[in-house]
Amino acid sequence: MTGWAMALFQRDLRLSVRIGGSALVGVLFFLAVVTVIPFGVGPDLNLLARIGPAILWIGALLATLLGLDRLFQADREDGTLDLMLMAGRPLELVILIKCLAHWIATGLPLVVAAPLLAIFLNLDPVSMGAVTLTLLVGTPALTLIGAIGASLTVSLRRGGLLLAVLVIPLAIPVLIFGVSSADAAIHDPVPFVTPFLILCALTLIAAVVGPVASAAALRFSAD
Amino acid sequence: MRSSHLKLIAENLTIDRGGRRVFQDLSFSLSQGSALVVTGANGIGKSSLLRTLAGLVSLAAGTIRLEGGETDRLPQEQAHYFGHQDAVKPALSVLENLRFWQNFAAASVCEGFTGATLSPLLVLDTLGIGHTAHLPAAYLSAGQKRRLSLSRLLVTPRPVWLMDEPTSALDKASEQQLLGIMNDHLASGGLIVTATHTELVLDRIETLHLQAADPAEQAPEEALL
Amino acid sequence: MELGTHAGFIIASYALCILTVLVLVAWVRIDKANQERALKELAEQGISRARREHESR
Amino acid sequence: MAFWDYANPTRFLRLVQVVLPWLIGFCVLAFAAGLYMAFFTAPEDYQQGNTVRIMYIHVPAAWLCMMCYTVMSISSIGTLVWKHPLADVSAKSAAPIGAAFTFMALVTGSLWGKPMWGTYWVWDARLTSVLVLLIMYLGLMTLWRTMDDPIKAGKSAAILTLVGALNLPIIKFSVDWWNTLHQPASVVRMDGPTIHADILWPLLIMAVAFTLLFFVLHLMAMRNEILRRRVRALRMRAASVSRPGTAAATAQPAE
Repeated sequence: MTGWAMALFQRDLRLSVRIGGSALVGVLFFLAVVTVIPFGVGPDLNLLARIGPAILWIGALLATLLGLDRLFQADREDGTLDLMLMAGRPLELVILIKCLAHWIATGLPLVVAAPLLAIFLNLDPVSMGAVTLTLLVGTPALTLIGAIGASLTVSLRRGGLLLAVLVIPLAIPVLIFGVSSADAAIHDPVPFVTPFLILCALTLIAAVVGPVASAAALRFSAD
Repeated sequence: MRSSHLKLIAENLTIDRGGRRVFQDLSFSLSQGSALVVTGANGIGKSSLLRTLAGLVSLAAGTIRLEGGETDRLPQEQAHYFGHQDAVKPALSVLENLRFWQNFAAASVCEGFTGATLSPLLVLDTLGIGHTAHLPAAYLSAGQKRRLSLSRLLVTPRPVWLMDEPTSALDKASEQQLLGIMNDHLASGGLIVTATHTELVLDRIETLHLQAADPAEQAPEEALL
Repeated sequence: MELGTHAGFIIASYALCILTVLVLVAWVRIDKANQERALKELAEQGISRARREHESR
Repeated sequence: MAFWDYANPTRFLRLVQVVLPWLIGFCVLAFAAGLYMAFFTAPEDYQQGNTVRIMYIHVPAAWLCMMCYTVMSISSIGTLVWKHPLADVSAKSAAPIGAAFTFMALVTGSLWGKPMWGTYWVWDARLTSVLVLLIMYLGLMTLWRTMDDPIKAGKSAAILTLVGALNLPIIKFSVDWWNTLHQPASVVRMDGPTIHADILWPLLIMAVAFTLLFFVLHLMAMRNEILRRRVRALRMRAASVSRPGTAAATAQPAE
């Protein structure tokens, strides 16, 4: 990594660690979602084990969406975004690095927390590992897709809800293949590798489409 | 007189914002070592002009180029924008704020411009906020934040400075210091475009007065759609 | 004609489609009336684009 | 160059004035023929009975909700690449129409499904994809509504439309995959293996009628949008105190 990229990465990571402990809030929200589900569907452990991967994925999706609206907004409000546009660095890369830092600060803690929460859902060790692995591969895609929504709603004062509405349809494929591959590892006859590789491909696609689209949106937003 | 390599040239700039024409067919050229002071009534488009030069507002028509600058960089990537917002992160220390901008913004050196890369600590000392270097920027006063934002211009050399109301939130002494810094920049071969209400005593000044047009000529077809 | 045991579903689908189309048509027409009224009001205030258009064409 | 001439808003309005009556006429004719054939000449399906008649509105509606998105995607390219205001107008006014047709496809699909599947909604791959499409339409409409500046809103919506266009095949593929994993085997497929000509003709004519209806509504909505922007610009001019400046650079060499 060249110097500027490292500087940006460190700055974003520092900011998210120092401001409000966004990682902690995300994990708490994740915990809250997972806790609420049994109250809805009943404490049937077999049922919970069956839908466990889905619950964890939906929890992770919601927790990721929750923190995304500040991804560019904070920088826009204090004028930093204007200067970033003029910095002479490729904006797509800037966004990719910001997403990476954001994922490490908010997405990775979710992945780390997932095995623990899987215990509540009566998942066996194999599925626990499978869910965690799919989350590790899939949550970056959620952040990258979410970056598009974040840059589109950057100028809106209350863009958080709209962001979720815009991003969720785009995130459906990630959710489908994330849950499918986790399920495949547990009971279905489908091999684990097939959906898992598609999930990896989706993340790679998101790593291209996300930064390109949100760079375009951010350039227009400076107007 | 210095040999003028660098020249900021704006031709027929036309800007629409929110479906309204802000100004049209504005042209000027500014050569090395001089400052362009943009004056005019409130809301006439001074800030818009600076943001356009900074590449932040898209042009409806016209071109901006920096003659003699780096050919593979856009004009705005060789410019510093010093606007109303300080771009200071309260959660980072003063030094961290400044170091980030030094590392992040690409320096631009071109022939005839001798602006140097100064060390962050030195710059903070010069601007009188050296003692705050390791404090979180949240503790700075408005004037100190302004100075921290200004120090960003000194740690990364770029020939063009775009300054929107640079003296706001500064006291008399700091204002004098700011003028000194601006004059140094001009002396080292830089260019300054600034919008201001107050009289600025700079070495070589050209003025650009923005004036309301005759209402009959305004807002062409396209702007109305 | 005879629509058979599921007549209700068939009629309901067609009715809902017709209703949706009618809503669209109503939206388009009401919107047009609104915009034209606004333009007229502006013209009465002496703000219109008509003058310039005649000049330019 | 003719295309660009019509892309001028004023000329476009004049063109609409000329074309619209014809389009409406053809549209009415096509609907009359299509509906007559759908109800009186088309045979009952040996399996589905008369409910097959819902197909004559369901399939065209489903076709249109895809076509409408295609129109919006092309318009979005127009907005982003050629920066033409009419492209943006076209995309914006197509969204509610697309949403309406998507809604129609969903409603007729579920009304068709009730006698077939015994339930109004199944998470069938196609119905699910169409539902996702509806959410995308509504999201786009909301995005347009929440931004005051139509130019900026247009650019943002154009980016989202194009990202959606890239994503739609992926969504379709994922939903299909997901559906094969979970699908109960007993679901009756909506399309028969071969379509008889007696069914095909009314279907095609209805598709043409729906397409014409879309263009009629789209042109009318575009006209409204152009008027709305004129009203906006004129109101802004009425409100503006400061006039646009023509600047004169007066160089005063100091020293």
